[in-house]
Amino acid sequence: MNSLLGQTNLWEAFDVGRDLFLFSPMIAMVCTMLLIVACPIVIGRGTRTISVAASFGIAVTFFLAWRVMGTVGDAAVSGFSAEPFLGLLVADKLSVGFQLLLMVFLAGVSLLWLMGSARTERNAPEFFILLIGSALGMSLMVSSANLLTMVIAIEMASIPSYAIVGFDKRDRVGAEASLKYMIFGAVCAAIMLYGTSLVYGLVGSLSMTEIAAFTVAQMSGGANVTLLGVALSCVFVGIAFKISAVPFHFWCPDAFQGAKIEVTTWLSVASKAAGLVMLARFMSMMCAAVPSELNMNLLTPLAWVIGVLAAVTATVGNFAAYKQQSVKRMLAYSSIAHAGYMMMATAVFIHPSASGAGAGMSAMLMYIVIYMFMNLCAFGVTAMVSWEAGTDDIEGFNGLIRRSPLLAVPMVIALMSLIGMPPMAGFIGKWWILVALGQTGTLLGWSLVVVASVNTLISLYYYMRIVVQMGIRDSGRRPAFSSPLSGLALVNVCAVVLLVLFFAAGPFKERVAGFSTSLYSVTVTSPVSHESLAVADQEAGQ
Amino acid sequence: MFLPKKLFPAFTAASLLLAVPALAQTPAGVTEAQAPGGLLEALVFYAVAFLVCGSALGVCFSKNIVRMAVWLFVTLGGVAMTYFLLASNFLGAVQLIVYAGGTLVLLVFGVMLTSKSPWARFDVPKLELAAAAAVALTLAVSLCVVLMRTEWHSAEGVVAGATMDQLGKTLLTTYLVPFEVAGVLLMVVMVGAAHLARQEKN
Amino acid sequence: MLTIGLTHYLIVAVVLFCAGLYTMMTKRNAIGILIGVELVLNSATVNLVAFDRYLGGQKLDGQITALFVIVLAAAEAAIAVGICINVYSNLGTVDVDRASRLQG
Amino acid sequence: MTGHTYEICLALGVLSPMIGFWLLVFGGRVLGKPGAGWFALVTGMGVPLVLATYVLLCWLRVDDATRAALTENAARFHWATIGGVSIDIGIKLDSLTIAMFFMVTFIAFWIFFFSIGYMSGHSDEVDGKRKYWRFFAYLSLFAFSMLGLVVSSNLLFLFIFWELVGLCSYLLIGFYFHEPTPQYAQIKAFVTNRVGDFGFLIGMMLVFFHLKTLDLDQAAVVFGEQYAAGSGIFASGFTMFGWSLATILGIGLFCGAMGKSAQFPLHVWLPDAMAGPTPVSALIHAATMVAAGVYLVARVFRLMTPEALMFVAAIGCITLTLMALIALVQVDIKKCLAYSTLSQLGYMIFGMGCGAWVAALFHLVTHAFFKAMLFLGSGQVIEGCHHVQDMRRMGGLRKKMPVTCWTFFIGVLAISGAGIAGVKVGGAGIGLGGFFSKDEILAVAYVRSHEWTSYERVEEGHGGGHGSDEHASAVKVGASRVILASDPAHGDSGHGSTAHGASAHGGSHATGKAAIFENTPPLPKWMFYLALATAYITPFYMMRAWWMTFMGKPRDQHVYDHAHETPMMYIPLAVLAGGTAFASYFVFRDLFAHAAPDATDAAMVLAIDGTTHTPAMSAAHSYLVYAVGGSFVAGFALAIGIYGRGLDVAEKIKRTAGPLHTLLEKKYFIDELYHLVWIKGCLVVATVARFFDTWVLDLAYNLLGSATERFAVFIGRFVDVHGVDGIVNGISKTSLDVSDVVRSPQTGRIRSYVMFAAMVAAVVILILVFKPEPSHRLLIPSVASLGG
Repeated sequence: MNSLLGQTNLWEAFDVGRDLFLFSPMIAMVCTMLLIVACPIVIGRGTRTISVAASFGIAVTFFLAWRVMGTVGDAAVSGFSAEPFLGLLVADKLSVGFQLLLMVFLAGVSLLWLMGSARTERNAPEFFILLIGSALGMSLMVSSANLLTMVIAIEMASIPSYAIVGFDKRDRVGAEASLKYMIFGAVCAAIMLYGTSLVYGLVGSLSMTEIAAFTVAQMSGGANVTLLGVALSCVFVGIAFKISAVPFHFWCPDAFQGAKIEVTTWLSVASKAAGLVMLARFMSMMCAAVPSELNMNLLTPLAWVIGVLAAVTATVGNFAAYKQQSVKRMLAYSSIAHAGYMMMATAVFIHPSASGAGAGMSAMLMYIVIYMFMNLCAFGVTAMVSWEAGTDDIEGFNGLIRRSPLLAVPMVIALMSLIGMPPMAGFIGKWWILVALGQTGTLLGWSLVVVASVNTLISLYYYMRIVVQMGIRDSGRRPAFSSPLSGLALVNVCAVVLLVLFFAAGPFKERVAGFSTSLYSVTVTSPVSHESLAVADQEAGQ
Repeated sequence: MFLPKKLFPAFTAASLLLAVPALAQTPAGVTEAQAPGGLLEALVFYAVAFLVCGSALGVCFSKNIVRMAVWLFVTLGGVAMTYFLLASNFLGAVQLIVYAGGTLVLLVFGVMLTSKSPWARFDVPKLELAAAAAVALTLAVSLCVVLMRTEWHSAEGVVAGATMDQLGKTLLTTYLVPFEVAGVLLMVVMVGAAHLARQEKN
Repeated sequence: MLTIGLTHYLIVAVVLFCAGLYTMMTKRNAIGILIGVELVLNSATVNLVAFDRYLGGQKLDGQITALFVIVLAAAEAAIAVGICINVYSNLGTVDVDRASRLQG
Repeated sequence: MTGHTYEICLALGVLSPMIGFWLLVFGGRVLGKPGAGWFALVTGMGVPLVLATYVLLCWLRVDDATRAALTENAARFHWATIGGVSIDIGIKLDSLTIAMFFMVTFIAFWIFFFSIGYMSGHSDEVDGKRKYWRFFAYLSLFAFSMLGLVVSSNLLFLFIFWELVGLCSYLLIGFYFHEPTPQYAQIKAFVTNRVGDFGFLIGMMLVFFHLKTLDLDQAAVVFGEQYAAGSGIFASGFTMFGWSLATILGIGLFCGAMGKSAQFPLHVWLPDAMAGPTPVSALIHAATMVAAGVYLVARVFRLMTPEALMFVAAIGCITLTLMALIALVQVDIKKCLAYSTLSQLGYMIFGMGCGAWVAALFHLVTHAFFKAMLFLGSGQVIEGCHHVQDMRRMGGLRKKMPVTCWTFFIGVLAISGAGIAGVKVGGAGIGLGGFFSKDEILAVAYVRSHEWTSYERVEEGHGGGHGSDEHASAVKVGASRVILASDPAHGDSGHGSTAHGASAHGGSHATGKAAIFENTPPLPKWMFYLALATAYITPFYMMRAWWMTFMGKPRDQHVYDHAHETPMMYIPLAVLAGGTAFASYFVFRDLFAHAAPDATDAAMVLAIDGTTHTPAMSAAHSYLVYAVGGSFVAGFALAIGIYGRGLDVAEKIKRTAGPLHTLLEKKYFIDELYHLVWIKGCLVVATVARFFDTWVLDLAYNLLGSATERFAVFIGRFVDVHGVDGIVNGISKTSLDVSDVVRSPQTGRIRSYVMFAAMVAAVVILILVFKPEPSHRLLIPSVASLGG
């Protein structure tokens, strides 16, 4: 980015009104937080008051995101000057679409919280501020186009998350979970920052486009890229922490088990999704920096690293879920596994061969959407079961099919979807990822297809355990469940959405694919010379 | 621990003393020579580097938390001095005021609030220490090797330090967005930390 | 040796980084781990400022980034201390090795 | 009937059980005990049966041109576009679909009927009432899935229904889930099927990427074109185990069939699936779902290269032989039938592999009739004897349950291929079910193994000799042809057979087809002889089962006293016995033969319609016919000879045979082998992983003690594992062990997490820094040949 020190009137360089509009959803989130801060002073800190304020804020944010969605075209729209926020933030369909999704999910999680923990919790303002704060962080994560904003966004998303994991101060386990989450997060963030500083030294800038261009130029120029590799690895640690990729997944099961289930729901989807989208943006910028398709194999090592990591992540997640007694923990491991699947898709859109350009990207985005609904559904049911049973152990599901069919049926649908069984949307998600992997036509792609398929087979077991448990008759006849109506509505709507997404997969896919197009329209002025490319080609051929 | 414990207050004093020549060397930071060099700079640098590295190792090898905090304070002071050496006066001041004066104090509060006896020790198995040392040493060696091998893209040499004026302008123009986000972050952190640390009235 | 260059500062940063890493791995006190994190963050800032000085030209990106790092460190420390206090009041200790009920 | 009425009827037929399912789920309790069953009978199968009959009658009335037009113009609805390939929902409207649809609905209808009676006997359950409607809900869901599978025009949707069918099978096998056996069995079935589906998925993706379509018809056309042009999938140059990518495509798809149709390495689940209720065994594990694998092979037949078909034939041949041998020693009546099912499925798959497309499907239908009937008969026996399944405790039941006895006998005759060779009445041969279908498979196998070279010559000079060949063909085999010829609408148009279809089909695919035809090697002779020999074994074990159950003297007076039969249950038996007797004369053979030409684009289809025979071959077939036709006599005689006077002779033989008997009784130790491979193999991996883990992580904690302890635990577990048997235990235990390994870093101590992560980071950085060459030379070349 250009330093604007020499300019006399900085504000003439960009259209402030337009930029404020483009980023209005985030501004709305900030205003919501301020509103919630003001509420206790002006009206009162009752849960009802606060939740009304929060829902109002969420609705406004959703509405604004909807409006912005209509105006951003296919191309990445930048804010403030020719470059978005001077290259710090971008607003494109991807980021705005993610914000829309996030608001839907936020509403679902808030509803869950109001049904559950809110009944004994008196600190609604704090909870909502932290929740919306982390949502803001996630929105920033998907919009950032600069390593500095990326770091700040990750912190913005993480720090409130640490606090809400241990939000209930009477909860020993929650305290322990938040401690572990915080320590692991702080360590990863510190390492990421160290990497960032090295990147700055090498590239002379933190703009992702420039980093990408520099990387590609170095690689094609045959320069020694060791330090760049080290630096980017360190940066990747921070991202991997958010995605909970192996071996940076350790926090995930502990924090998810210890947190209140609403919080687990929130983190298991939103924070991972944001991390994945961020990774996706980074990777697509890399792709965009490679000037011609022929040289895509420059990035092959990168794809292999991410691919192998993804494969390991999926496998570890699935295997570790096996012996879990706590359903929450089992779902935490399953979320690691699913992050692995999504990372696989990220690994391959580094190969935008003519037909498959953006296939991995849109597959991943679709999977995120589907994953959001299936996790909301599964966690919602688990939440209601655990409130009723007083434990989140799998035994709580005993005989659920008789005790509350309206909980059991959505759960079965969600689990089937998580497995990837056909009539649910999860199948479509997996199928599209497999297609994207296969379309690359590379050894990597096909190996990942095999790994993903085998993993689906493995995952069958532990998901089925819940199903079996629900069918098993209880020895003592326990009474029927009395779940809150809104909760039943929530999970059943999610289940229906899972079915609908399956049957309406065509339009759904087209819509999502639109989100990803903007990424590929980013053009990067690359300093790569043609001679160096020729060298790289020769070497790749050898 | 390779430094005698008794010496650490002395090191603290030395750090403050060393800050003086550092400050003197770059009075306002504007009119600095293109290639500062010479023996004086080298000497000051090595003193500061020794201070920083030594106190960082002191943090490593201290067994109790209070000592660690004190060593950290020395380290932070030393880092501030490196900033002065690098002609980043504003940053050095921020480091001293915010980091040493704020963050560290926060940590010390944490220490005081969370230990029955601040001198309590938690022993760690020897083998684990060895493993950690191995990892750290491996990283240190590899990083040093690679850093020394690397050719940096622009070797323009040393440039003039920035004025606070420039810093302030950049911060509030180019970096306005992160600046605001940091503000929001601090607000959220304030709410969260207050919630976590507050005594619940039952 | 006597001409102080970029690499000298970077090596100081490496020492800080590794010392921090070692601290994070070996301290059982949660706050001790945080102190290790602070060391690593400091190494990042030293790097940034040194790069800014030697390679940055007229740009101030490095220093600004370092400023943000300091802010982030403060924010993180604040919430971390809050969490530590919370843990302390629940578990009676901030020994991270004893906070191991969640496992497997 | 014009326009899209066919599709609408079929679609309604598919949807009706679905609606029934939902109504049962929400209203099953209200409907109560017999009500839910009757409701399921009407919505689940009654409506589809009526529609199927209507469609079938209409279809029979129209001529070939109309049929072709109907197939061509069948409605398609766009569902989604993936990677530039449009995927449509649609109904595959052709003779095969209609015949299968009718077969499934007809048989399922009577099995539903039977179930109403069968399940009402299970009133001793605590909540039997709820179970009752749940059972019918599952059955309806199954009906929906199976019918959906049959009508799907698209590989993806076929796969979706395929999975649904597997899910229903899972639910129904484990219907008595409070007992341990069904639970294991259901998981075993599910997992084994998923192993097969894994291959299916790979095959499907190859179709998708290389043929750029998932539509069954289009895929076949593209496949043929690519073959002719040597492009696309034939140009990849990728090989694995010496198979080209095109062959792998076929084998991958066949893997799915191997799972569902329980072919040799994946057959282990089917015998265990007998833990489910008997009507389920009859419907799913004998008549319909297991046949879906054969149906799939038939549908993707045109995507199979000769090598792939040879693989199919080999698997089928191995299955049919080995499973028949196991059936010899089974004493559980349902297990005996299960192994006989496996053997017969082997015949079908073998037939497919040989190219006996028509005959294999024909056998599928006849087998569905008689095996459903046999299973229902066994269900009647089991129900009547209060859940005694051991045939050694039965005997003499013919007096207590005469209808069951004699319908069962018809089934035995049918599966044994009983008929009167060489005699025709009114132009039709005399025989039951398997008499025609199995012998046709054998005849094709004979041609493929012994006369293949001469067959090629005949094919070239086909032109005029049509009529005379027809008359000169083998008498018995001719029987089915006569039915064909009796319908003037398609007596002549060459649709009935082989590679001739190509000439009728037009020139464009002919080259490709002919070339493949030339490349098709003769079948190894051993395959034919094994299949022939098994034809002698089948009657023996079936007669043995029948005799042990119904004839002789009661061996367990208690069981005998309780035995009874109920009309609710024997009416379906009688109906299906009628079906068994006449299925082979009915339109099925005709319809399959009509569908066959479509399947000749890429590979060859053989059907014994006379048109392919030289007089010399016909003569050879005549001997064959007598050889096979006599098999049932020999088998029956031997069985009655041994079991005619109780079990003494059998015991003696058993003692003499010793190890051989054990080998068969233990099912060749295949389960044990799986167990061994899984457990041992994975344990080795786990050991290595754990050793690493122990070495790296726990070194810090306490080196020797911990390691020793872990080692001891390991040894203990290792020994323990050997005490447990069964593949499911094996897999799950292994997985649990692996689970332990991957979770072992999750110690709960945050410091160890940090250390672990830092170690990984350190190793990565170490590699980055000290690797021998700069990373840009470490480029891994992309294997472009793998994908499209």
